Amino acid sequence: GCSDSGGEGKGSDDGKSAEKVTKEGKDVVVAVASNFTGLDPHDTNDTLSNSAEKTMMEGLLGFDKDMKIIPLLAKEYSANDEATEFTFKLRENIKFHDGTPFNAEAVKVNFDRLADPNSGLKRHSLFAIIEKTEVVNDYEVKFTLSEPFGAMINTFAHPAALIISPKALEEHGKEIARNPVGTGPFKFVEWKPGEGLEIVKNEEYWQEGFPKVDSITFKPVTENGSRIAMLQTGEADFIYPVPTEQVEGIDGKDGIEIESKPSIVVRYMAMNTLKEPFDDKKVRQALNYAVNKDAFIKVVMNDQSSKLDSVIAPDVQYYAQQELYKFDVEKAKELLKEAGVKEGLKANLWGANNSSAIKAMEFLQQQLAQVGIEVEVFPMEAGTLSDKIWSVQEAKDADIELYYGGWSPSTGDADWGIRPLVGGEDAFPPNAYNVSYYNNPKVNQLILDGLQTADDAARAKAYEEAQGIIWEDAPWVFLTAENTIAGKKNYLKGIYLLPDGSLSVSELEIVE
Amino acid sequence: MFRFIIKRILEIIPILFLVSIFIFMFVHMIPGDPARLVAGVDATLADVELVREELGLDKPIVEQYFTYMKNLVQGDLGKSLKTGRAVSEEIGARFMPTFWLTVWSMAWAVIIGLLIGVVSATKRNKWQDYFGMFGAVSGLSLPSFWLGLMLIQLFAVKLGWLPTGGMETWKSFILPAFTLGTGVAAVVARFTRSSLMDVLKEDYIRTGRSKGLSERKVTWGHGLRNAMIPVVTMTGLQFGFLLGGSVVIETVFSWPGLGKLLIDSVAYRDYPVIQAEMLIFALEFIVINLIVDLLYGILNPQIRYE
Amino acid sequence: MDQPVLKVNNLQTYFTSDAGVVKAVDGVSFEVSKGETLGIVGESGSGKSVTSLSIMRLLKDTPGRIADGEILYEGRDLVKISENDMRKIRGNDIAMIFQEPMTSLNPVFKIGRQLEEAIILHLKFSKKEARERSIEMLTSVGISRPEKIVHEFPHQLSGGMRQRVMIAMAMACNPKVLIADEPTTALDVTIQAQILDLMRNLTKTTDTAILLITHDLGVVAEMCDRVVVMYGGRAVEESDVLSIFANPKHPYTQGLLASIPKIGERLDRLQSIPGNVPIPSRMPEGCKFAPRCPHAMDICWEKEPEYKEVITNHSVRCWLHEEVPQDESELVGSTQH
Amino acid sequence: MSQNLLEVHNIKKYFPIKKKLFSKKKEFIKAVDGISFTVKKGETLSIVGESGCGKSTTGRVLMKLLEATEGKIVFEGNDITGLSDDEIRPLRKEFQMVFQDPYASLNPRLTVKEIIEEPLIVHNIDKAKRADRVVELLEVVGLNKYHANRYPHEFSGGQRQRIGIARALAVNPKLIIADEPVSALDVSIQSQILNLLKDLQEKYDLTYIFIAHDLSVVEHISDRVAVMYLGRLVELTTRDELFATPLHPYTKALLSAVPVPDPTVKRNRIILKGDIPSPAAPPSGCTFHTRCPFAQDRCREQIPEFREIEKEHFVACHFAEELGS
Amino acid sequence: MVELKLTKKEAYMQQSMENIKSNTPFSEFWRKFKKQKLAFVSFFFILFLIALAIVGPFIVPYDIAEPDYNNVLTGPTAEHWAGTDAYGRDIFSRIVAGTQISLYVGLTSVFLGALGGTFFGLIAGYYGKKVDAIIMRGCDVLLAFPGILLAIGIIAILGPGLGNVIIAVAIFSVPVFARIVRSSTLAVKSTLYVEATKSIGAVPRRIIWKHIFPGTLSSIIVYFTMRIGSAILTAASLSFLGLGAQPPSPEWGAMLSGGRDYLNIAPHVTIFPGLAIFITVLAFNLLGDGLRDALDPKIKD
Ligand SMILES: Nc1ncnc2c1ncn2[C@@H]1O[C@H](COP(=O)(O)OP(=O)(O)OP(=O)(O)O)[C@@H](O)[C@H]1O
Ligand SMILES: Nc1ncnc2c1ncn2[C@@H]1O[C@H](COP(=O)(O)OP(=O)(O)OP(=O)(O)O)[C@@H](O)[C@H]1O
Ligand SMILES: [Mg+2]
Ligand SMILES: [Mg+2]
Repeated sequence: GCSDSGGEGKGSDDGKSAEKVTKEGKDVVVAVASNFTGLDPHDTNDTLSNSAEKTMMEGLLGFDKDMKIIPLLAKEYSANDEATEFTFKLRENIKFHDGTPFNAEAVKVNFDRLADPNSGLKRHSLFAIIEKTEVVNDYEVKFTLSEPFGAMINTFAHPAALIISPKALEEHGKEIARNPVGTGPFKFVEWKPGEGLEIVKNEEYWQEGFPKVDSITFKPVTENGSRIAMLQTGEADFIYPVPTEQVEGIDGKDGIEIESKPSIVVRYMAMNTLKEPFDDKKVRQALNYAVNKDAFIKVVMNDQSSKLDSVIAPDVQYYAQQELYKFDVEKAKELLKEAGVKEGLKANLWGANNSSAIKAMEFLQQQLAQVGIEVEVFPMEAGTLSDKIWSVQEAKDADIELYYGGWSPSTGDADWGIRPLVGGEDAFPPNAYNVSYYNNPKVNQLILDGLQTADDAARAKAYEEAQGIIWEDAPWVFLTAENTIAGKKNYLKGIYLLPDGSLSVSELEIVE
Repeated sequence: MFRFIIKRILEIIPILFLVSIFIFMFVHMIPGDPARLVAGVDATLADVELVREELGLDKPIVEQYFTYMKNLVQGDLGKSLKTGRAVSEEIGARFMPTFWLTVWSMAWAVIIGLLIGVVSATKRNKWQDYFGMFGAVSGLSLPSFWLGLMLIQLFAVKLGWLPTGGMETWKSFILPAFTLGTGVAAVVARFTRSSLMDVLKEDYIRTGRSKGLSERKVTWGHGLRNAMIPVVTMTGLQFGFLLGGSVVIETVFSWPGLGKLLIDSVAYRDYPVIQAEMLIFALEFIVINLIVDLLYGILNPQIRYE
Repeated sequence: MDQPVLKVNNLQTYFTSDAGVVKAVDGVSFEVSKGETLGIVGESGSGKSVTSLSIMRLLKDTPGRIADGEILYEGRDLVKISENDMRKIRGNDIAMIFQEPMTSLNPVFKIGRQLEEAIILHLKFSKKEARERSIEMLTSVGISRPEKIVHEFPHQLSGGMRQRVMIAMAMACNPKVLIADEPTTALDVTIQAQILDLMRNLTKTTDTAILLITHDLGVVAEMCDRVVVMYGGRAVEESDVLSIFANPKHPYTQGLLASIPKIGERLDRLQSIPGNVPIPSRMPEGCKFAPRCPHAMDICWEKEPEYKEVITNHSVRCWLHEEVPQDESELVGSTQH
Repeated sequence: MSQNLLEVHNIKKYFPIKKKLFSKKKEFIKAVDGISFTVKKGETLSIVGESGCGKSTTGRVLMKLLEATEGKIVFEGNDITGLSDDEIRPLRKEFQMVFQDPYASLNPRLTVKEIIEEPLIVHNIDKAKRADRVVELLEVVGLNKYHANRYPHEFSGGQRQRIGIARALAVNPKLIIADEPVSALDVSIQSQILNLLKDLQEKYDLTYIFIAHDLSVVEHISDRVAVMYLGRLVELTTRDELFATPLHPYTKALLSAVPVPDPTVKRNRIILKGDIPSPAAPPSGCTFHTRCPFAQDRCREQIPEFREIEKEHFVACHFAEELGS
Repeated sequence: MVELKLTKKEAYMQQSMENIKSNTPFSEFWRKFKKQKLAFVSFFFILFLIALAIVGPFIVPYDIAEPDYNNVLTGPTAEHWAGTDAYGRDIFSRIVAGTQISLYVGLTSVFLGALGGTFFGLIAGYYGKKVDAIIMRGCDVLLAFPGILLAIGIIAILGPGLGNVIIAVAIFSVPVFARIVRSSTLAVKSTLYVEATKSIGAVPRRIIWKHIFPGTLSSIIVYFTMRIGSAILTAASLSFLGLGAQPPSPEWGAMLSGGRDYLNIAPHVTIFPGLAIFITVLAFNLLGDGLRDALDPKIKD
């Protein structure tokens, strides 16, 4: 019963902008786009579930608003130069919701669980590299990696590394997914798949004064229109995502505020660099010139995103801005001519079948038509699409020509933003996501360099160089860095989306 | 009667068996690798293989089938690939919402459909008839998801009378049940009309009149009861339609039911859940038709179950 | 004879369809008195059933309407009274039995309920009294175990039993007039004999006037006091049963009598009326029987003859029995057997 | 003349009633329960009986439209009982059927020409000859060539029955089984068809099995008459014999039940009690015992033999001799 | 006098002769059908739609694929009767051009479904027994699944695209047609005229094609028309779920589905294609109703 305060939100609906609405009580309803798959951070891999997990559990490290790493359960950390050893000093006097004290032993239990190859956990791969976890003392742990991995700190900040109460782990085993116990600001109450998740305030939370609301209910609402309607009627106080199309229609009305912020999600159209004519750099560049990104942002993204000027988004670590391919049909045509591509080139474009992907693909189709490329669009249902992409064993057998996709490196690290997508042969499907079959030894080496050190400057340099080469080689048509868009009633404060698309509610409060 | 039920229940078994084979084949024919989908977008190949092993998807398909059947016979529907929960649990939570939604849709559809049908039949070729039938055919011609979206816009967003979705109070039922039931109401109305019109031509109706019964008594007493017999059969078949419709409607109204679960599980190729759900749909369909047959027998004394 | 209970005067019932107006009944007059049985015979489509439905005013739901004429029941014109008043007469004063016992009972209700309906409605009996009355009626139509039968559904009964139930239902409120539209056509001869026997006995005791519609001249001969012969929507001949059989005046009646094979009478060939049963929309202008009449004259094609009482109690609609021009009167003589 | 065209030996036709789930015992409607007779070339044998007694079923079995449950049918000396559909097909020329309901037995979607032509096509008659034959047939049954391109619904019942007869005649059959060909027709039309059938018989030397329930019609048309009751023959003899001295109580009752179209005749009716029993549960012994005014214990127990009491006069009654006198 | 007699008699005879001709089953049907006013209007509307489907793409005022990014999501105006969509394309033109696709999907899928269903229905109904049992159990199994699910699965198996949508819709029309045809087959099979045909020695093939099939035709036609409506709706639903026609095809369901995100700010993008679907399906349903009344088959479904 926290949703019946809806009436107030609608006090007057004459569309006055920035009208203030109020709310009784301190129970907040958040409408999200899909179901949680589970609440075990070690065994879930979707941002949405991660968001929920983060309300109840915390990691050693975390991200702030701008994806900068901040300490949470750890006070401080250090690493050796080879990036093989990481030591954390832990915060003291923290208790899990079930009363178990938080200490080095608890950390060890969690990471042992993650690093165990037989665990069957979905997040095991992120931590497989941990060779051993040692309890130095009650409030200090040391991790040793089997090989150098410069991006490891980001992995520790990743929601997959949230710490679960060891007692609960023992008690529930795999069932922890439905009985999450952590140190976070909220405690688990009930989760009915399909209906929603309810959490309440953790009265004994270690950060003074937080949390500031009594409870939060998450409700899965798949249909965009319905989600928005809920916000409009006040059935929900916060919704996300908000489709870009709707932003204009609801922002400032009914006490609704839209928050649209840059994210680390990139949108691109990959070209199969092993396939004619996309094996020719000129052609790939031509396509980059042929697509009007301004129009893309206007028409497809409704101005809710910015142009993508590197293979990773600005908020990702070690991002280096590149010079844009300007929209220039003539130049594109010229390049195509140089490459010997004739008018009427036919190409297939694959992508997801949700309405925004279809819209983007249709737009690309229109754009490429201007330079004489006839694109046929194949929106595919997720399973089919993944099958089409990943059932390929040999790179040369790949049918894929053009692919509209997006990527969010959930660790916020350049490595995870680059390596799986354009990291050479090792990343070819079915190993990873290199659907453009881009394989530049130089880039491969730079990626390796970046990983083999924990030295910031060295890493930055490697990634900067790599980004430059990739940009030049243009395995993708670089489209946009997407915004995260959330809608909320203007009495909410302190609730925001992180650039990785996850939700932060620890500072949530209701203001008058 | 009792025998008849037993017999029908026994008849269900081979059908369900066929259905289960069919479902299994069908589901596995759908391209898509659940291991990949469950492992998630940023999983590595090793992860995927791990998941595959964990889920038992690395075994030969025939073996998977036998395992599935073996468990099925023992009443074990398996575990969801996606959430790891027992399928029975997963479905259990979603069953009632869909059930109630279907029931309420059916309830209003039948009541309204009958009313319109009877009025149309008795006022044949008058404006009431044209109006009723035009309405009914319209109801049948509306894309239900469109109707749903429009209704949300009107009643939830513009007027604020009803919630937009979810299943909380009785109010939450109004829009989805209305949307889902529209098509059925239309079918019931049309069918009642034609059935009643046929019945009103019957000799026994004339007999009723010749006894001096009023038109109302003849229509509602003698006519409708007989007209109901085919209507009931047809209504049973409409349940299938409702179940199918619920897939779309539940998406529009964020209904925490089976239809939405199905869409989700198809997206994840969550085989055990899809299989179980389809099995439930099939079972439901069969059971409802059994009930319809029983009702048919109650309405029609000429059928005796032997 | 007493004052007639039911008197039909120049009844005309028309059906309107997109093909035009069909004069299904076009000038039928007759009367029945208490205790009398009047037979109506005629070919199929000659308007017998429509006549009976018109009397009961059951044409609702058909495109038919009574265009003209009067139906006097105890002096009241049934054509003019309100539907409500008519409803009080139906089943109460005038009852009807239909041809198809198989379909004339509602299959979903028990026999008892269907019987009681009219009793409760007209005689204002309580449910219990109505049940008693039903059982009494069932007994009187020769049904054994009536207490059981009231709990059965129509389909559990044989055709003969159902027709008995129909008769019981019709007689339940002691009607003054019973219209029986081919009550035995669907039944076997041995069962027909039972039913006719029953009707005879029943009406003898209650003095009910019967309108017996049939196309079986055998039934007419056995049951009726007087006979109306219909052809093409018109009454063409009416007389008492003996004179109709002994001295038929209309060529149609003559042909009809000649064309039925009779037991014990062996002819090599049967007499027959040539041509076909007339289709209402293709009726000739003059006498409707002219196309099939062996004696058709010019005038028969031109003008319809009047329905006239040529001898006492014997009316005919035929030019042969009008005063016709001299030269053709020979023809008349030659046709008389 | 005395050559037997058709011999029927003890044929039975049982229709299974839908099986019950748990009972092994099958139940049957004994529509025809062991009847035997012979039909001589050129004669008319009538089968009379009340509704449901199995007349049509007999006709269908003889036509091989239904497979007999038991018994033997010999046509022109050949046993046709066990023949398969394919084997019987060419033989079908020899025997044809005229149906009771002239409304239902003609396909409403075909023209008269197509209907009459069909047997010719089926039996591979030359296309050229077919058209002439159709006209010829139409004229034979009293219609004309103008009728050829019309549809059945445009005809009256009598005319339709003529079309049905024309179709049956198309392939020059030897035997025609007429299943109540006139009972759906109006009295005034009935005699036309009866006359036509008689004429055709003379002209083409046809043999008829004439199924009817109307004794007066039967008397008019038959040479011999078989009376059927609940799937069995109860009496079979020449027409004259049957109408003059019926032996079986059922035949007697039947004869007396026919209303006579003569108001001056007053008869002593034998009115039978009760209804015709269901063929699904026929009474034991003599099936007529439930309604027979003379029934004795023996009748309840013992099935009477169908025996030849006098020459050409078969009766199935234990007491035929006593009752006959 | 004599002359008059002849004329009167002749007139009658002549009249009966005249009545003879022209009363074919078709003219009978047409006469009844003309009385169904709504259906009659729908019939002409559908003819109009068919015409539009043929010439539509050539007569539309705007190029249906040509975007105009400066003119997106404008509401209905004099230039753009139904407004423009997210790419600035003229919605009216797209709806007109889309007629072809919707009709094509509706007609072909139902035609294929009817073809298969009729075949199985005839076989099952005529031969009965085991054949019947097998076919009908198969149909039961198919019917036990909600149609849209089956379609989702089939599309998932076959891949996206209009052709596969047609196949999907066709496949789940098969059992329904099979049922209907089977039940009319059973009815027709038991008629006296089929028995008569058997008795003259016709082979099953002839009986089925010459007698039974025409007898079931009216049910098939009626159901065919009604089913077109639901096929169009199903195709639209599939588009709504992202499984339908490929962009930039102006399939109505796809248009509607693409517009639903703009419901707040540009309702016309959704409303007009929705109306187009509604009116078309309505027309087919009304036509089906009228046909049923004129042909009078009893469809128990
Ligand atoms: N509901 C109706 N609609 C149109 N015409 C009708 C209707 N009922 C009867 N008729 C016409 O009235 C004429 C007389 O029909 P009616 O039923 O009275 O004949 P009938 O003498 O009872 O024949 P039968 O012996 O076949 O019962 C018929 O030819 C028919 O054309
Ligand atoms: N196909 C069938 N299946 C089951 N029972 C049948 C079938 N055909 C006939 N019967 C039954 O067999 C019995 C004899 O039927 P049949 O049609 O031979 O009677 P009939 O003497 O021709 O009667 P009628 O005078 O009514 O035509 C009836 O009880 C009937 O119900
Ligand atoms: Mg009548
Ligand atoms: Mg018969």
